[in-house]
Amino acid sequence: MQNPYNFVGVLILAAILLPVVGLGVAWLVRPHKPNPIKKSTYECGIEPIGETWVQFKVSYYIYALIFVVFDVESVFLFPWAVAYNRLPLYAFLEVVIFIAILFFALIYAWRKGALKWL
Amino acid sequence: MTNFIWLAIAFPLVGVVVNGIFGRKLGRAANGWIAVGTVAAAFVVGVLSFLQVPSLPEHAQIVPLWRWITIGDFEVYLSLLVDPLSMLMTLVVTGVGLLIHIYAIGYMDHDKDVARFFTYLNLFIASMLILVLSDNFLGLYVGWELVGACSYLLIGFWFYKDSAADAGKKAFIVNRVGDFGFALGVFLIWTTFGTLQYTNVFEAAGDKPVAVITAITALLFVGAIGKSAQLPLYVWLPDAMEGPTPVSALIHAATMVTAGVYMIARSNVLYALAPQTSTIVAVVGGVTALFAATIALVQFDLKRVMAYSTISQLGYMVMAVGVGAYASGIFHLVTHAFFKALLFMAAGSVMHAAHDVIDMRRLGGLKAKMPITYWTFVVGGLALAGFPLTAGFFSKDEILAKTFEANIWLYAIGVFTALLTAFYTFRAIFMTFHGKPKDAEVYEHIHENKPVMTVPLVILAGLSIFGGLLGLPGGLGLPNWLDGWLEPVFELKNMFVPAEAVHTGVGTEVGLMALSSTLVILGIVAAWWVYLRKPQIAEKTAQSFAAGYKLLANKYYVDEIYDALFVNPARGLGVFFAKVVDMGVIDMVLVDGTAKSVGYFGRVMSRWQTGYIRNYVVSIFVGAIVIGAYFFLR
Amino acid sequence: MVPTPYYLLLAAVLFAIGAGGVMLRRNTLVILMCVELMMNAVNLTFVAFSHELNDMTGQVFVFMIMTVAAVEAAIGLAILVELYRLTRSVNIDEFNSLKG
Amino acid sequence: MVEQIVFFIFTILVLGGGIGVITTKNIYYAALFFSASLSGMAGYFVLLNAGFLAAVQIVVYIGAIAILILFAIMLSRRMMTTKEQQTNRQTWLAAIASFLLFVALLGVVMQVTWPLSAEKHADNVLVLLGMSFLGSYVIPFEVVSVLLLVSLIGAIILARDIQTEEGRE
Amino acid sequence: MTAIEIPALNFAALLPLFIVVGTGLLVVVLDLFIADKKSLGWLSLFGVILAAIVGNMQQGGAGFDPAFQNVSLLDGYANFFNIIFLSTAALSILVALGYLGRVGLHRGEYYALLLFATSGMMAMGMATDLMVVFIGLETMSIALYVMSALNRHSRPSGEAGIKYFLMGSFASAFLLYGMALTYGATGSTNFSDIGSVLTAGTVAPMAMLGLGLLLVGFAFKVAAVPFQWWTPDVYHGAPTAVTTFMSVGAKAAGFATLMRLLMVSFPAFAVDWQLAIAVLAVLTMTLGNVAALAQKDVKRMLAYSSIAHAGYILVGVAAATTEGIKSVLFYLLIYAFMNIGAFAVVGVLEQKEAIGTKLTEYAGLARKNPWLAMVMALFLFSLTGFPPLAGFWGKLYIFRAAVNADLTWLAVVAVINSGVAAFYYLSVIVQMYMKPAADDAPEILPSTPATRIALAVAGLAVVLIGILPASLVDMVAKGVFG
Repeated sequence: MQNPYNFVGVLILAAILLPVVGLGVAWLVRPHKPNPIKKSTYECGIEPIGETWVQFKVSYYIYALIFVVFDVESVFLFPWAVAYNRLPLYAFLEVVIFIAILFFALIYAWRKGALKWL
Repeated sequence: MTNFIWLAIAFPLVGVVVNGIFGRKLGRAANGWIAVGTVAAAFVVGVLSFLQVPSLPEHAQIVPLWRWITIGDFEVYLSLLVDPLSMLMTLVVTGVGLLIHIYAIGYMDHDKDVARFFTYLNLFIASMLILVLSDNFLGLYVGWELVGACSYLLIGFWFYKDSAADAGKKAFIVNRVGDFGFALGVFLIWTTFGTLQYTNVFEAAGDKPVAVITAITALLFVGAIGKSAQLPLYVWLPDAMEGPTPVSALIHAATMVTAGVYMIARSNVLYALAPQTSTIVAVVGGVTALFAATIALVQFDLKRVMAYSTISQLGYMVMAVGVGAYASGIFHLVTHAFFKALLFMAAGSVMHAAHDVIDMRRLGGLKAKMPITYWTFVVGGLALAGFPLTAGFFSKDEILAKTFEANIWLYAIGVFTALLTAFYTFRAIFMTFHGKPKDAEVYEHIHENKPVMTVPLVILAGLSIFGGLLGLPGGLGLPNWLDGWLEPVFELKNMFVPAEAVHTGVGTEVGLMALSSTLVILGIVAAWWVYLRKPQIAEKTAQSFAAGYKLLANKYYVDEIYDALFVNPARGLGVFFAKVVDMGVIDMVLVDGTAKSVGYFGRVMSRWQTGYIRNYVVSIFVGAIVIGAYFFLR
Repeated sequence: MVPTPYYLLLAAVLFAIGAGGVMLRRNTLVILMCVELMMNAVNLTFVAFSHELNDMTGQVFVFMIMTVAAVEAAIGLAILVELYRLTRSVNIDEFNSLKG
Repeated sequence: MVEQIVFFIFTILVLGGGIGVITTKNIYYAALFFSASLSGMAGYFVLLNAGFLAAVQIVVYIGAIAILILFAIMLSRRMMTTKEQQTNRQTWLAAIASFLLFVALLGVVMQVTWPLSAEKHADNVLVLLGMSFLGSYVIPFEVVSVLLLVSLIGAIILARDIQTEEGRE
Repeated sequence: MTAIEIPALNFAALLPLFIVVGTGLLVVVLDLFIADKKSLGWLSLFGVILAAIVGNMQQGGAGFDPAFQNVSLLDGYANFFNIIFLSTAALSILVALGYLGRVGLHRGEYYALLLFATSGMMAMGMATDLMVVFIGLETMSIALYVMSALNRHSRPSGEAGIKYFLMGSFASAFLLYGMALTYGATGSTNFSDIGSVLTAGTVAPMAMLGLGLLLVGFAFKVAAVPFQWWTPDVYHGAPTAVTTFMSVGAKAAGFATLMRLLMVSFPAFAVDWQLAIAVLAVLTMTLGNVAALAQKDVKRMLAYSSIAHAGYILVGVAAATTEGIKSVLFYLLIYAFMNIGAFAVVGVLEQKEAIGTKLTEYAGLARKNPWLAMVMALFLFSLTGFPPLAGFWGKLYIFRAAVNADLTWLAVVAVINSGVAAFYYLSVIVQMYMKPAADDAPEILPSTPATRIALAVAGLAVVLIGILPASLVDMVAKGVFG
């Protein structure tokens, strides 16, 4: 039973149990008297205006895009790091080319102002 | 210089391009001189390579140009052949062509469409050179067709004149009939030999069955009949006189019509291996010579007389190559080119001076007014008739000598035709230049032409006299340069056919020459007697042999027979097809039908293109399933 | 030890669901998700075969497919955003002005 | 025995998620179902001895792509509320077609005699992965970087706001 | 675990690819700093030509060992395709230089995307492993999705992008599934290994289905029926400069990989896929030609005509002989010049958005701009297959390959189709030469020098190959079989 994934299983189990148990017990014990005022969305006490969903700025979306690209890049570097000692020297050169190309991507994104958050 | 021979073709083509595109802007004079310049350049190239030929290994060199078509094993190379025969022809074509171009500048100076004329003329020279210089039958065929097309364009040059347009059409159609046979011959060569190169075909000719060779040569001869206006496909040549005179001189005297003779001479190996075809060729040649000469007797249009005389002389050449005397055939071709071109141009200068009047009955007594034209015309006439020591005499006599050895009956026809030739030639001379001017109005404004027209006449007259030196009769121990020159081309056939060893003794040679010269002189005197001394004899003989005369006058009603046999039924059939089949069946059912149905399908298909992505996705999905299932269940 | 055909079967079902989804839904985003599902099904097939054949190429291929899936998602959504700005809708059926 | 149960759980996750994506009206829920299905898939990878792939699946697929789709959903928020008919008339056609595909794939899987090979499974998967990446499959490795660059440029050109773009030019 | 030995890497073989990618990177960086986009265009053109020269020089090298163990192979076949791709790229850049400015689309990134797409195609051409094929295909497709959606202000362009994207990803899912099944059946993703396993072993049904699905993926890329629905809409919607590049590049890359795959890895199933491709060919030709008849818009008509041409090329592929491959290579090069020329002319005539591409708007072009009309007529005649021009020889060699592989019925169908095709090509020429110019017709903007060079080069190529087909056939034969 010393399968390394047991720990992962236990961890997932704990992750699911904690919120479920917390909310579940609260949901069971609290009194249930709904009235319209209580039901309305709370916005610092003043009357909520417009849609609940606020206008979404595009730059957030672009930020997510860039995250995807560089996330995938990092994943690719993982096996290289692990197998570094077994690989001949020019493997290092290949990875340098890989990173260089994506460095261009970074410069492009940065110059085009995609990284500005606000 | 020989491997730049393709320049000879390229120069005229340059002329075609320059005159063709920039013609109008350049102005008439420039057009003329550009055309003359290009032909002159071609002539210079021809002469230079002509001089180099003897130094070539066995006198021949193939100049490859580029690889034209490769479809599987059918490889066609465009390459030119430089050898004695092709060089000789090049010189004739470019040399005579040059003189005619110069003459044409004068002749066409008041015509408004000169650019187009010189473009066609240059194109003709280029295509004739392609025909002559090509080293394979396909090149020959291409040249053959191009030359036919040029003759159509040039005959129908004054297309606004109905007669000219009809003549052009007639020439083209009759030529096409001949070309049909020629094309079949080329295909047959290709199927039997697997190649069209002259050298390969002639080397392999020996071991092919004689029947096939006979078939090939017969088919090729059909082409020659069409192109060189032999019986029965000669009808287009007389009508071709509708074209401007330089055209008649160049195409219908010196070059194009001789293509048939050149072709037979070039494929001498095949004809040597097919004796039956050769005899047919000789007989057709002889009969045509006689037939045309008889018609020429009664013609009143000076150019038509010359046309029939060309047919007759071509008959001689065909007879010569028929009996195996290729060298003498070519010799007569060369000399004929000189004096016939001269006669046509002289007739043309008469026409030019008399404002397009060419009917001999209205001309007369021009001797005083046009001395140069008159004397050059006489020299040409003497050469044509075969007066002793002129070029015509030596070449015609050599043919008669060779025919004498081969077939006595053909010799008889040949000699009698020589007599008729002398008669009608001098009939024409006496009626136009001697005697009293019959039409005062025409006569009074006749004047000698400008030097640009007369100088070529004088040059050609010189050639007509000294042309004979090319091939003095070998029998008398005199040097026959031409035989020697053409020997390498024709010696290949000796491998297959033992050269006829028999040589007429010196005595018979002299005897034959004496006989033919007496006949010629007799002919001239008879013509003088009938037309100058007692003009009324002509009318009397005409009445007495009324029937015979009418027959000849109407050219044996050949045109009428052809119309009845071929032309009208063909036109009728055409009308039928046009009306019933074409309108009814094809237009209604097939063409419109398919167009509508295909159009309908088109609209259906484009409606399927709905623009909704989900329809597209479903079709991809279904397609994938169908293909998957297909592969899966295999 | 779960035998491999189970995985292949499962992958086939998921692929079919994904394909069905692409044909079914009108919202482009959902279609995009379905395509990603199909890609996932293929990944599963590859890993199952790699596990079965005991050869690494399968897993390397899955790596590639994942990056391509990520890139496709990024580009697909970018084009969708551009169209959304023009047409204020992500409903696939509204994108049919090109036809005939 | 434990493996069968775990396999069963993951199957529920994957297929449930898949069907969920297709059927829910609300696309926000569709995104959630989608993530569930992806996590189930990660579980499978663990079972098939491709641990690193499971990690990559979670990090890249759920962590990046699902989030990206969520961002997109947030961007076109208007769709969230309207409940118009999400599916089109092709429901039946899609169902039949997907079933047919499933049958074809089923047929194939049935025919192959299993198992093909039963050697012991390697343990150092990650090292082998690294070596193959930089060894025989080095061209795909480099072309992937070009692919990522292209996608970044493309995404930025298309998605950038028109105002900012005019401002920058 | 099989130990993976690291191969001696042969970077020299990849030089052309490196040059193209390098130029792309350079253009990306420079675009950030300099405002004049045209110079970027000329820079990328220089890069493409340099790559072509280097590619040719290398190919001659004796003992040219395949690059990268057996993942990709730069042999004669790949090098000939490199020539096609690079010449397409060069001509497309020239057309773009003229066209983009007018449509307000002038961005440096366009040229970078074009170069990266070309590098994707070259990777596909060289690929002998399913993975390289997939990655190359995706790089090319992604770049093309972005390029077709590039015009942010025009809805058709956006729609073209989204349609091409969705259909593309859907079809590549099927392609992947096919690759997975083939990998499962044969245990390797390398073409030659697959081939050897299949010829040796019994016929595995999984490999058959794998081949089927692969065929689906490539049939989509090459726009064969029933997967060609996207082509008319996308070609019509996308900016003309992109359509020019896309219509030739993507198709040629698809054919390059399809043929290498079929001939190297699936000879064992030759009988099966030969019939399948023959059927696809017939469907594609017929639908392409027939649908084109009903078109009112020249650009859309050319899209359908490119589908029809894919059908003709499929005939060559169906022949499944080395002669078939040679004829397809020959045809693709000619098709590249003809098609780019035709689309370039459409580009010159196109005004803002959809004005200027309607058939009626071509009326009387011969009077307004005789040179343009003449060049367009030249391309259309060549597309129909009139004898003296290159198109005729291309079709001739393909039909001959089909007849020699005793698929005579296929050749007959193809000839009939060419007949039908003549109708809609000539209808354009009729509009140009015989119809009077409509007085309200849009005035033609002067074409820039770059487009004129492109038209001249394409026109010259079409005529020259027409007159001297033999020399090009030798080059192809030498190229493919070294």
